[in-house]
Amino acid sequence: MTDDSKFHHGDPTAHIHPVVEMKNIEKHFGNIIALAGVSFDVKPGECHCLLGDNGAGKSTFIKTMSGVHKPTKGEIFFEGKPMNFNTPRDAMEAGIATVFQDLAMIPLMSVTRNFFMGREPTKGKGLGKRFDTKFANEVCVEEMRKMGINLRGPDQAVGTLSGGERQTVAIARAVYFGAKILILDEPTSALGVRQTSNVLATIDKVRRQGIGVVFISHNVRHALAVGDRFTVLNRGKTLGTAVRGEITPEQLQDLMAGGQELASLEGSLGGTV
Amino acid sequence: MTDDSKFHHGDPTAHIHPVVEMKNIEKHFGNIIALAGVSFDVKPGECHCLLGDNGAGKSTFIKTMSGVHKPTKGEIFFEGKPMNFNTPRDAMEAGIATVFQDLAMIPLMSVTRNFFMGREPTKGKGLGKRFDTKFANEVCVEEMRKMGINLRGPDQAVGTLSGGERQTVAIARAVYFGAKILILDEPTSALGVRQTSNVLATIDKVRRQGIGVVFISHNVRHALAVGDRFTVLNRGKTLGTAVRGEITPEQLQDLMAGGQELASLEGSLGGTV
Amino acid sequence: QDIIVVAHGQANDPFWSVVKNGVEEAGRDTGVNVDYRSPETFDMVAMSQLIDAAVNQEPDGLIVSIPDADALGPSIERAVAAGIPVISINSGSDVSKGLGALLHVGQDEFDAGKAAGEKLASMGGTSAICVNQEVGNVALDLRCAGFAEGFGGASKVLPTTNDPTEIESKVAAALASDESIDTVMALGASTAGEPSVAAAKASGRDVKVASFDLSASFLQSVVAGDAAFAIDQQQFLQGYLSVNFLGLHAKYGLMPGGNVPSGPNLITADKAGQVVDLSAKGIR
Amino acid sequence: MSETTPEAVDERLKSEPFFAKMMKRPELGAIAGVILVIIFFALTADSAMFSLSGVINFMTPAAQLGILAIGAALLMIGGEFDLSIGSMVAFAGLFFGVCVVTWGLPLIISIPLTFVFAACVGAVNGNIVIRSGLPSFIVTLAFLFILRGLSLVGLKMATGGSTQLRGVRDTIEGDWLAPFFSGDAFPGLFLWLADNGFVATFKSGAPKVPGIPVEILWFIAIALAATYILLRTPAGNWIFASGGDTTAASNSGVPVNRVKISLFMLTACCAALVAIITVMDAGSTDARRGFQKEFEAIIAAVIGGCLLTGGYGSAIGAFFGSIIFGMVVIGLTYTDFDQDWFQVFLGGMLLIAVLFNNAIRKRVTGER
Amino acid sequence: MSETTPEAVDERLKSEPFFAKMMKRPELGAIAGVILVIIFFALTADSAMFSLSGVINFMTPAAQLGILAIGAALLMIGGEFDLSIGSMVAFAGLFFGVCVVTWGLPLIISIPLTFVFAACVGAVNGNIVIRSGLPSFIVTLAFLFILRGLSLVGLKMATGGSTQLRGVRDTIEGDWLAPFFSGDAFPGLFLWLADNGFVATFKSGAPKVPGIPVEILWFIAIALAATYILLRTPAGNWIFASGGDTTAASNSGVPVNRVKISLFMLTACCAALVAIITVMDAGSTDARRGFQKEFEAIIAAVIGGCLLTGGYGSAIGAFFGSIIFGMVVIGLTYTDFDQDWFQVFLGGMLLIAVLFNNAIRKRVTGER
Ligand SMILES: Nc1ncnc2c1ncn2[C@@H]1O[C@H](COP(=O)(O)OP(=O)(O)OP(=O)(O)O)[C@@H](O)[C@H]1O
Ligand SMILES: Nc1ncnc2c1ncn2[C@@H]1O[C@H](COP(=O)(O)OP(=O)(O)OP(=O)(O)O)[C@@H](O)[C@H]1O
Ligand SMILES: [Mg+2]
Ligand SMILES: [Mg+2]
Repeated sequence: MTDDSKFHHGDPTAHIHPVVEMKNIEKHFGNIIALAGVSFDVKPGECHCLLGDNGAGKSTFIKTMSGVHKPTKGEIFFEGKPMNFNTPRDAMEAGIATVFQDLAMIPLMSVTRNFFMGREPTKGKGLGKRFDTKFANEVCVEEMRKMGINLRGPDQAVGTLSGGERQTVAIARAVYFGAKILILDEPTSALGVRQTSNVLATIDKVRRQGIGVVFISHNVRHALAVGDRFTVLNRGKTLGTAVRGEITPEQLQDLMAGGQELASLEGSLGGTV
Repeated sequence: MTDDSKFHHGDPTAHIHPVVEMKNIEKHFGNIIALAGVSFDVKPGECHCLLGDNGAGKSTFIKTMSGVHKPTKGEIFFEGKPMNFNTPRDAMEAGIATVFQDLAMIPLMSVTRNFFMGREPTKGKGLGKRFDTKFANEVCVEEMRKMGINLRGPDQAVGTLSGGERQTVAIARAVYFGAKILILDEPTSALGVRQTSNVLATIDKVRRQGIGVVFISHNVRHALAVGDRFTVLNRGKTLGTAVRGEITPEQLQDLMAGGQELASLEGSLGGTV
Repeated sequence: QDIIVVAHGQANDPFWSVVKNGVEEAGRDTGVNVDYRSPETFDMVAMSQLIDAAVNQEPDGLIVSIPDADALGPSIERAVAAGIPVISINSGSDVSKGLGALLHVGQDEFDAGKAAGEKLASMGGTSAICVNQEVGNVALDLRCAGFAEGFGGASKVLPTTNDPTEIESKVAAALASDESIDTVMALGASTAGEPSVAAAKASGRDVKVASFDLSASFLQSVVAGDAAFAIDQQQFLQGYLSVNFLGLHAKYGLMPGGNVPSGPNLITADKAGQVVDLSAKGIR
Repeated sequence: MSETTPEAVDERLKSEPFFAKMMKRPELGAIAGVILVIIFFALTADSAMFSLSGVINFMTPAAQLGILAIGAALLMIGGEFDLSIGSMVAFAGLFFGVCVVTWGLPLIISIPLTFVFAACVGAVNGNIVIRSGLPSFIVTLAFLFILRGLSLVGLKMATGGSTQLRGVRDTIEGDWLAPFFSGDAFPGLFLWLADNGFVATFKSGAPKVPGIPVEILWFIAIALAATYILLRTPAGNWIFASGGDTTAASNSGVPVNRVKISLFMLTACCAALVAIITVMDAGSTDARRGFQKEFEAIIAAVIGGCLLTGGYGSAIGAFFGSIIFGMVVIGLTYTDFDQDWFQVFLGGMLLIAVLFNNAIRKRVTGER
Repeated sequence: MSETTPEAVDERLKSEPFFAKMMKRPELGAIAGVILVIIFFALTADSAMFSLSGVINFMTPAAQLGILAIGAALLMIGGEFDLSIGSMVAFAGLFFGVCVVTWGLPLIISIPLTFVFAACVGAVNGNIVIRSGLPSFIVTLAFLFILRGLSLVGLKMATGGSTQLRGVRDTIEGDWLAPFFSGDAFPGLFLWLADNGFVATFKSGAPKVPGIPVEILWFIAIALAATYILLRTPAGNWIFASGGDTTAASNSGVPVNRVKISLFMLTACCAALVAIITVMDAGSTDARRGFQKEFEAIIAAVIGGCLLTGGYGSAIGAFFGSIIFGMVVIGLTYTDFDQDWFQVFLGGMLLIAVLFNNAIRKRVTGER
């Protein structure tokens, strides 16, 4: 197990103000408590990993960050100002791009149309203003190729793509539009070897441009490869935040599994997870 | 990178007849060629890994095996006899249980109802024959616990579960009903550390009971941990089948990425994939 | 010879099915080709298009009903301009001449309603409901309006759907909530008339029920004294005569000199018995 | 349905009042609407509306609609529509009338024959939908026209030119099966109640309510049976699954096609039952029977919480939905409002009832 | 739309004939149905049907329906229904009639006023649907009743008791805007054509076809505009996305609520346009105008390939769907079939047309 990669890592120091800061976020669905007070922040140019067991509340948390859910309690600061995104569109316009775990794709629509959904490039003016299909198709095919997917054609329906191809569309889209913050919810779960390495390389590239990245993963190796800070959630609460280098992979894995029974599990798996 | 684990591995010898044998399967969707002649077989008590890049055709292939798609060309033998499953139900009744990549869950229905969908346990006789809710709930909660998920309640709608919780329901269901063949299409993609190790352990347990397992994954480590044979697909064709021990992890990873550019990729990732 | 009938009532409307039977019988008797057409619902725009379609086929005669002279006028004038002899039936007696029709067979819905209202008032009715199973159908609305005028006393419209069960319930509800109601005027015998009789009977009060058009069961209620009378415009004649007239016109150029009133015709207990069988066959 | 006992209370759950739990069920949401409508009419309508005879008066059309609505609700939960049920009422009524009057068959043969016949038409509908993969909306719409047209043609052939076939009542007089499908149940009981002053009587001493119309009993029985099937049998699970996501259900081994075709047959049989009841009650049938009932049935099911997209809803919801609809349609006659406003009130009441029911549910369950 | 050129031909693609590519588009599938219907009537109907006047005759109702159907199709693609369009035709017609006749306003004011008014009603519909989260089916259904009822009440108030408002034609006589919304376009051209024998004339010498009815021009213009919007503008992408999956669309930044409310307003405006055209053409309006048009509009959209569940369909499909429907309805009168069989044929033709279109599409594109 390598505990470092050859990526350059950002050095976010205390004096840099976070782009987004979330304080004591709680989220209840009816009688279900999904988040019971989570604090978190992202600074420009860092990759902040959000880790945790299944059902810990990671997706719910980033959904409150990107305007999908309104928090039941807690405050959100965007670039220092209190912020209340009403719709994902608001968040997007503020510069937050998200890859949701369910990808937020329309199966019946073509790849290009999904790629540019909500932010269509136009040409022409006034009444003649129209969707620039040619440009959109080119960008879409090109961005997908960068991620390691050769599309058959940009007009194939997303519903007929393979799982990994679809996930790549979502990632390519978010990267293309991510302005200040890029949130990736388990982006590599369905990806092949080549595609995964491309995505990790992309995260690194994006971070270097000063964009803050929130990266959710169950794979300790992926997290360690690109993460600068690591926050672990467990059953709706934070177990704490660690800075890169202050924590060993074993400790991190321990935390991610909820801190229990890890010894026994670790043994039975022979380090394969 | 460990290239072996402490699992016992089956020793499927040539004289054991495969449970399912698929010969030269082709599958076209309109003008799209998804499979261009793939042969594959599974023997009882072995775990046969199906690997390959995104869009290689793995999911399409296992869907023809489990009766969802009819192959455009090619033959399927089940226990030596030519077989033509018309519906997934036929395949299921023959003893094939599948975890599809899209999980095949109904979001609006409760966990228990999804778990037993199509194979409901009943009690009573004649007109009084009814869905045995109590038994079903107990089984469902128990099977989920075995996989490392503590459900809040068996009547939560699947649509409100987290990604990993949902995937676990699909796996637990297939394992519970898998009689002769268990097909798992990227079962661990959304799972946490603990859950993944449970699933891998379960595959091992199931195999020991003489059930044939088809395991699709993009994670070389997971494949190597439980696989007995490895078949790699690329762009709708087989790149070949290797037997455990005859192939190094590096070679396998090479094959999975489609055999290209691997040197460069491997370097940039520092072995993190 | 081809004669086309375009009417505003559908073939499955009990009233209009009798007109259609008349048209067909006349066709058989005179040997002309007849064709009955109507829009799917009471729809004047669709009806004018059907008249246009008929005109395009240049038949030897065209028979139309005119519930809305404004909407149908241009199409009828177009037919006349194309040299097609036109006869109007049922509604439109007042405008028929002006649009160029040769004559009118039938009787105005308003007048029929008025006659019924006068009769019921003379039988001692003071407070009435008019059961309208298709509010907005101008022909039916006119029946109610005519009834209100002829009746003189208090009169309310009770809008319902085509469903007999619902009509029975609504009439029962109306009777239960207003003790003063002593008269029920139904606008169609089989849809509204029969359930009204049932509701009146169940109320245990002495309520006079009358209905437009005929149905065998309603006539039997008239015979039995459960209903007062049915009002009938002998619509069979409207279909039969108009086809005959046009057939003769095409053959010999003959045409009567004036409008032919086919009703109204009140069928009370003494006459009802004879009509039951004819009604069951779709002739009355 | 949560009958398991977790070892410890999960800290990720807030405690929830019993009432909130109840309101989450789709069937119970509609109750709020019923209560609202009752309150409205209690304030505005003549008191006769909520007398025993008044209640039976509005329950009769509600029951007839409800039998259709429950069938339609099951089919909607299963993910399909049947727009031909209204026409099916006319067509099955014609078939039944011809059996009884023209062919003179006894009820014990006519009734099963009518059901078999309706089920066959339903099966044809279902098979076309399944085989062609076309939306059921368009296929059953074609049957809406076809069956309505055939009813007219058939009636004219059976009667020699009229659009009304009559004489059913005379023919079935005395048939032992008749009381199960027509008239009022428990007449003896009501006579006794009237004699003892529990039920209002006419001056003649006859009870104002001679009994409970059989359709109301059928309605209740069918609502209970459908609820049992939906919630307590494998078939119910299959219906929800088929409607929720056809592909996922089929991939999980649910015999989706069989389920859907059976539902089409069931819906047609519901229409046949209504046809038999109304034809026997009215003693006649005509070409306009059941006009637009498909529409009302879908309305009632939707008021009761069924989703048009399938996979969600309940039979009990459709039960209350029918009652709401029936009460609003008839209830206005009991009020002093000008009847010209009928449709405005009908629409307004429907809207208010569903909005209210929805608002209550959200408030109680804490959804936002 | 595939305008990119992959460097090499992908070996994972079979070559595909141009025809097959075309048939994949939802709009073009409906053409097969149109052709089938034309063949049917060419064989069975009077030859007058396909004369110029015959074509114009069936295109007129098709166009009136089609204007509604295209609005309904856009809304359906956007994932919602509007059942109130039929009633909206009556209500907007009443409003327009009152503007013109009662208040004596010129068309230049009456027409925009009517559109604004309709758009407001549409916005109310849309806002209730969005805010409450109720299915649009039930909300717009309530408005179906409410608007129909208000039309009746309004008519009675405007006319002093009648349900028919007359005199529009006389009032608008000579208004310069009238030719854009009523009558026939290019009358001069057709007169000239008739004089020169290109167009058939009546015995009197007047051309059988005095011009192209304006609704047909509106119909074509709207179909083109809607297609352009759907396929070539961001708004089109938003409509598809909103209907395909509301959550996914909203999560991707599509202003779903704004899109849906605009669509409701657009649909209401389509209804208002039909109301204006028919009221001016007929010179009168009554309480039954547009009855069941919502239903026919949805039928036409579905024949044209729209999915009831949203997210798929086309305006051109609705265009051809309306023509199929209009042709079948009017066409049957050109044949010798008895009117009693009308509905049977209507249903049968619809079913055959969609089955055929579907079968052709599957065969050509190789789906199974
Ligand atoms: N809409 C909802 N209604 C009710 N419960 C919900 C809802 N959404 C999420 N939950 C619950 O909240 C908890 C947290 O879910 P979340 O999706 O955030 O988990 P996660 O950390 O992303 O897990 P995973 O790694 O499996 O994706 C889960 O237990 C889930 O069941
Ligand atoms: N219904 C369909 N119609 C058209 N093309 C399809 C359809 N299903 C799959 N394909 C295409 O077939 C190819 C193989 O898809 P498949 O889902 O089998 O890939 P996969 O190997 O499972 O990939 P992944 O690892 O990303 O899940 C893909 O390129 C996909 O676009
Ligand atoms: Mg998640
Ligand atoms: Mg796959």
